[in-house]
Amino acid sequence: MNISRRRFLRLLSGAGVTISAHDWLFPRLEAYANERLAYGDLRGPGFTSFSRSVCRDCPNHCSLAMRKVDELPVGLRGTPWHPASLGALCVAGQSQMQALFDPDRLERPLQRPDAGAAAQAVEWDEGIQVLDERLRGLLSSGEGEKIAVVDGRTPSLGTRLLESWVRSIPGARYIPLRIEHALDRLVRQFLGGGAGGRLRFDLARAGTLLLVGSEILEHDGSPVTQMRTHGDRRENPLLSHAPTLYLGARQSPTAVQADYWIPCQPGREHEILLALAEALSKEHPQRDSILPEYARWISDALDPVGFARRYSLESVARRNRLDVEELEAAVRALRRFHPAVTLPGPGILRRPNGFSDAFAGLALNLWTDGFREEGGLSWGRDPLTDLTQELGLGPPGEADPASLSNILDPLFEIQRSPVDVLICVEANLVHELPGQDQIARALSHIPFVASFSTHEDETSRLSHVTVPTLIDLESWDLPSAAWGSPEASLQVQRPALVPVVEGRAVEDVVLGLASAGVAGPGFSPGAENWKDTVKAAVELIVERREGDLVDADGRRTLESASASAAVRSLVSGRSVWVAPSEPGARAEESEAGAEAVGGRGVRPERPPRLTDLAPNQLWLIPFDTPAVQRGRVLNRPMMMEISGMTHGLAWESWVEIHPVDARPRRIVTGDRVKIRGPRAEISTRAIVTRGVTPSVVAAPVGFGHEAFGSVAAGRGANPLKLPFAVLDKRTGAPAWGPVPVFLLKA
Amino acid sequence: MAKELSGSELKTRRWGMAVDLDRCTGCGACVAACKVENNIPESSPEEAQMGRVLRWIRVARREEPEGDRASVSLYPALCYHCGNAPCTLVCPVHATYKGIDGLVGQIYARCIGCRYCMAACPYTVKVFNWSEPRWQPELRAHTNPEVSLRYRGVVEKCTFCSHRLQRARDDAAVEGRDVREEDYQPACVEVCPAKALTFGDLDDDHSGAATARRSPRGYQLLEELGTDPAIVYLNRRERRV
Amino acid sequence: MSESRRSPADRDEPLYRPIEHTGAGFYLTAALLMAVVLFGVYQYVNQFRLGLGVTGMNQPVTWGFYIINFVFFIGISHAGTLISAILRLNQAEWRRPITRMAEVITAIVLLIGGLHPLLDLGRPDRMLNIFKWGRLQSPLLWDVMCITAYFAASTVYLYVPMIPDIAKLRDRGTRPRWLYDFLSWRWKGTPRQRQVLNRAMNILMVLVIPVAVSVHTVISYIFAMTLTAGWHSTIFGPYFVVGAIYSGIGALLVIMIVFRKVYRFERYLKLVHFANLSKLLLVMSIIWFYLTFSEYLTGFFGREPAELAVMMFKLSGPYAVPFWLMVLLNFVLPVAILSRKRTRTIPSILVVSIGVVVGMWLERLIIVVPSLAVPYVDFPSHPYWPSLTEISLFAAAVALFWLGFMVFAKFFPLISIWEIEEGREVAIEEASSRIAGYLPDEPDTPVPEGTGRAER
Amino acid sequence: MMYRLFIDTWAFATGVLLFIGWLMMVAIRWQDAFNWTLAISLVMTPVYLTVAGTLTYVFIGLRRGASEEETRP
Repeated sequence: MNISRRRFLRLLSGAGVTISAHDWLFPRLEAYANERLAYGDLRGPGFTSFSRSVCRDCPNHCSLAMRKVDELPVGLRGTPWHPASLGALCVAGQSQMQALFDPDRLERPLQRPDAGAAAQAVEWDEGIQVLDERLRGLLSSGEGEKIAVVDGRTPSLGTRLLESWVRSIPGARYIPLRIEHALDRLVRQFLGGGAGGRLRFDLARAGTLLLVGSEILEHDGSPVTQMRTHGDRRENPLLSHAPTLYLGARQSPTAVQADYWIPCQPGREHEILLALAEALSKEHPQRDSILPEYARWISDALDPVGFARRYSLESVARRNRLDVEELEAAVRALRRFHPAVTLPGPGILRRPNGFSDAFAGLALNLWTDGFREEGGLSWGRDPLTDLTQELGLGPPGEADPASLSNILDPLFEIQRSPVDVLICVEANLVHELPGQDQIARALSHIPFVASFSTHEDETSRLSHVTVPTLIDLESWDLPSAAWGSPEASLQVQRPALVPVVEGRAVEDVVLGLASAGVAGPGFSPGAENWKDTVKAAVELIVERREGDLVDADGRRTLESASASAAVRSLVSGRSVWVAPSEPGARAEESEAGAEAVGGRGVRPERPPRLTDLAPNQLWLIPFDTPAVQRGRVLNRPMMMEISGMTHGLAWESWVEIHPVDARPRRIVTGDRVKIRGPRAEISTRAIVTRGVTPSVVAAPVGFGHEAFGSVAAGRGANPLKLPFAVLDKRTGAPAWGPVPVFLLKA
Repeated sequence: MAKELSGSELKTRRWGMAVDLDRCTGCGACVAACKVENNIPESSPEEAQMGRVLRWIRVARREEPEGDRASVSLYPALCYHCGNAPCTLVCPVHATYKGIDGLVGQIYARCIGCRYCMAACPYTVKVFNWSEPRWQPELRAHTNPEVSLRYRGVVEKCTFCSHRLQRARDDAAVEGRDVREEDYQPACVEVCPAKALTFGDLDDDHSGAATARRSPRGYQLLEELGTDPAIVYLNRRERRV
Repeated sequence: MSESRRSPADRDEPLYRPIEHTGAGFYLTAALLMAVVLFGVYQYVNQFRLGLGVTGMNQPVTWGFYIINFVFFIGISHAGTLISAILRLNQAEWRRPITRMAEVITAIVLLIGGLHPLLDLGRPDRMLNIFKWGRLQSPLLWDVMCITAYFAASTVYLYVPMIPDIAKLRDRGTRPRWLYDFLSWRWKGTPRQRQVLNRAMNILMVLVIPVAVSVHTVISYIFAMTLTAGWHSTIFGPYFVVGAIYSGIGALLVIMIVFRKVYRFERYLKLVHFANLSKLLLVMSIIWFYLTFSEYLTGFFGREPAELAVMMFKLSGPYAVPFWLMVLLNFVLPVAILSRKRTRTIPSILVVSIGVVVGMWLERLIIVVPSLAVPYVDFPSHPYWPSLTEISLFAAAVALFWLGFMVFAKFFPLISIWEIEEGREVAIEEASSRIAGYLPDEPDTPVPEGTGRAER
Repeated sequence: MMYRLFIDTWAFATGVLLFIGWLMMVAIRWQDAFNWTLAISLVMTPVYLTVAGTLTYVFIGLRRGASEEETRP
């Protein structure tokens, strides 16, 4: 056969096309085929997949695995790779799905002409525009100090971004609303430690463990880890006979687990602690040098002798209705089982004089060096510190504990606001701070309030613009705690599913504002949008993994030499104690009480005496429990059912009272009771139990939402209505305090 | 590759649990896990008022008064899968029965809702669907497909997550081996932060559950009734200083 | 005397009157009762749609009104057959005007009581599973068996002695003819037929008594077979049977007094009948108290914590009021009133017997609920209050009972006529001869060989 | 029509007996408390038989009695 040129060329070109196709087309076809056929076969009906994210309800930041069947999320589980949780997950973490699919979630920003008015939903850009204008105005006029941002979230790269954005604006205030910060700061002041670091108590190394207002098994730091270490401690043959003592007015689950519960009248913990310290210090070399420090600071019994008399076991036991044998037993235990350590927890700061208790608690540690030497006390350096710098977010600043009260106090006294713009980021001030109505009134005096929140909560109702935020399962972030811990692991929070609500992360809003020029000079984030920022951060960490994650020098051992110096530094400076006015006080009286917060009429710090109680009056002690989390998780039906479970309650709040107080009032478990405090009256169910000390009414904090979704709203009562709005100036802790109340059957 | 076995060829076991009261802090994580895993519907506040909250596992609180104080203990209470189960004796339609490996099963599709088993259970762990189950509208679609949804008028209770056991048995059968202990764990055990729950085969002397059962601290709830519960509690060590 | 001169037919005229003449009062009452029943039906349909959530039952208290009423009604049912059978067996002559009513009560109440477990079902639509998957091991199935048997036996036992009366109605030509025609089975009263009837009745009497006893024993077993504190007790069988007979007699007395008034049976139901029955009531009351006492004493003396908790819950706890009310109505009142001849008047008997019926209902309540409300383990207990559904269904059941009784009275005589006649004709001689048989023989008569069995 | 009751009686009795039989079969199939089933059914069966028997006896007896009455002169 003969081939014509034309035909030859055709063949040639055909061959060329085929060859080129072989390189370019076939791989794609193959890939497509794989995608379509092979992979398609693989994921038949019922195909189960897991996508991971991080729960940030508590600082433990357990990592979650969302189980999906046919791409449909069907539940959350812990991941066994997480160093702290090892596959476990607490109640709140498991209920996140319900928050995710809550029909009441905000989808678009809400705007109000003025606080308290009816809100109308606006477009995203509109909502942010309002914020933009406000801030821009203040920036242009150089009044940065009129901006304040309250951040209620657990620490993460996101909070750091927000922080550095705020700090970049000269004078603007960034206020983290977290009690752990206060405690860390206090401890740091006393025991030293790196800035932005976090102190960790390794229970597994403690001999005697004396818990003061510290619910380690519930919500101090990381419940999951603490529970584990506690359990292991019980198994540890060396420590299996070492006791755990719990000092407090209520037998919390932690106290239930403790071997010994020393019930004491609320606000008198420090007395008992000092008594123990006194008893222990008998043979201590530094006794004479240190005791005067206490004496001076406690501001009575100036001479060591008087101190010794006042804080002898006998007198303290008498004042607290305890057997002296009990205290002696405690002393014996502290002497015998070394190393002994005292844990002053956040709970102890929830009081106007909580500082003194915490201080006294720490004071005991002076005699417990062994614990430190064994590495039981360690200082976790927070890698975010360096990381944020490398990301161009600048160094983290030290939050001023008094700043929030500095803002609120003037509002209580003279209704003139020190700030023009208050931005609350997932911080429901009205619900979580004591003196609800006071706070609400205070907010109403601020010219412009903006709130970032998933639901329309009490604070958003009083804010001019409310911006929706994302649930942890939908958003990007880099939580700090987990990989700040010595047993480190890189953990990235990322969307576990397509966002249920089309929304924006807080950080994206911030970056948007920044890129629009609403930011200080120093602020230069790596990327335009939040997702890329997180990714950049992750890359950085992976680069410097060794340097960061195994922080050898991060741990600091503490020098007892610095102790007395620390005492001195603590003693100088003044904190606030407002004496609760007489019950049934009229409005103006309570105003007067509130004014005291501003600094006028301040009394020397002193725990409330039992004589402060009028006849048949009781101490109300609001307590914080992880199944309620100050109301932050109550928009999930599961939490509503589980929170009161051990008392056989669901969808309800309660108060715990002792039979001694219940009998004369003819109250039995399940009755409705009224609690009348100096400021307000609440009604809830009573649980008669011997798990509290006599003359105490213990109430969980967080119920009684007025907004925050249909599930949470109007269930139970909020005990924080009763106390005055007191924010401890030294610790910045909202002082729930023991409040004298009347209890009667409804 | 061993040859495939049929379900009946697998070694029969007696699955049981040990609850260490020294570790249990009553945090309720097990309750939450159970609710999610087994599609237990939500309750309305009104139902809660009447005491109709559906729970397969709950955290009970016991107080023994000691003068002014009480020694409080918190412990998870769930179906005890009794070796000699009173509920299975009285069921008129064979809806609750002793299933594979001594698990007490419940056939929702057959239960006529006479609630005799609830009355007969000395541990009050069975619950009844008083009305149509309810979920958040969106969450209804996100229930666990491995566990059937129950409807109004039937009794239900903890099954030790028998669907997990079923899967473990299938895998084992395919691979031609017996079910290993690590293959199968109920959701509550898996999630417990304090590791207070140990799950295993009570017949196998080396399993955690069996050893716990032998320990001097171990006791069974209402042992005197002779129901032989498969769950053993480890009493708290008395270590008063 | 004037009686004897009149012909037998019209002598018992008053007994036919309710069947042949129907007044407006009847329709009025029937309509009223019907309304109550219909409301109950409506409520049940509601429950069927929405589930048992419409009742007041809750987590520990999983059995409520329905089971209580079930036990209560079945208890009432012992009125009839058992009593009439016993009386017939030992030939108590005063039984004649009573037996029929008693048997009717049984038949009707059994029907109603038997329905209650179905009301209690969470899934009535799956009721047939009992037939498909039933397990005879379950005491519930024992109930099904016993109650069916008892119902069968007692209806037969009601029907067979009624045949002669039906025949009479047939002969009078009362409408509907076909019914009496069909049911009377060509009864002519020939000696052969009488003999057959008597023999059948004797067999049935002997059969019915053990069945009746078994029924309530088995119902008590529903509770006693569980391990629940307060239920798990051996005395429950006899305790329930006694209670059943007790409440049965109470109900019978109420019915008798009411219909005596309505249908003017004063000439048939005389004070002596009530006196005798109320003596029986008194005896039962004492036996009941004896059993209650021993039941509680054993529980109390043992100091078994769970038992004690339940008991305290009844004696001094939330159920103290019903408990002591029960003691008052079931023991104090009957003994106080019935033990004295002077107070044994018809009105007071009515009061007492109503009290007994109420008291026995309370007893069922006290047996069923507290044991559930106080479980072994510490479980948050919730108070049990019946909802409107449960209450209205109870009302409907009671109404249905009265309605049923009225309707029966419209078709068949409430007092067995032929037995009355038989009484008039043969009973006196028979009785006197029997009594003569009891007396010691004259010294001169030779000792009779064989057994001195009284002739019938 | 006359035999209606007669038939019903036996239908009822045999129905119950069949039911008991079926339950025994179920018990065997499920290997579930056969001994109980046997015991209970042994108690119940005669009861139904006696009831049905008596009723039959009555029906037949009465009819016989009636007819013999008619044959009499």
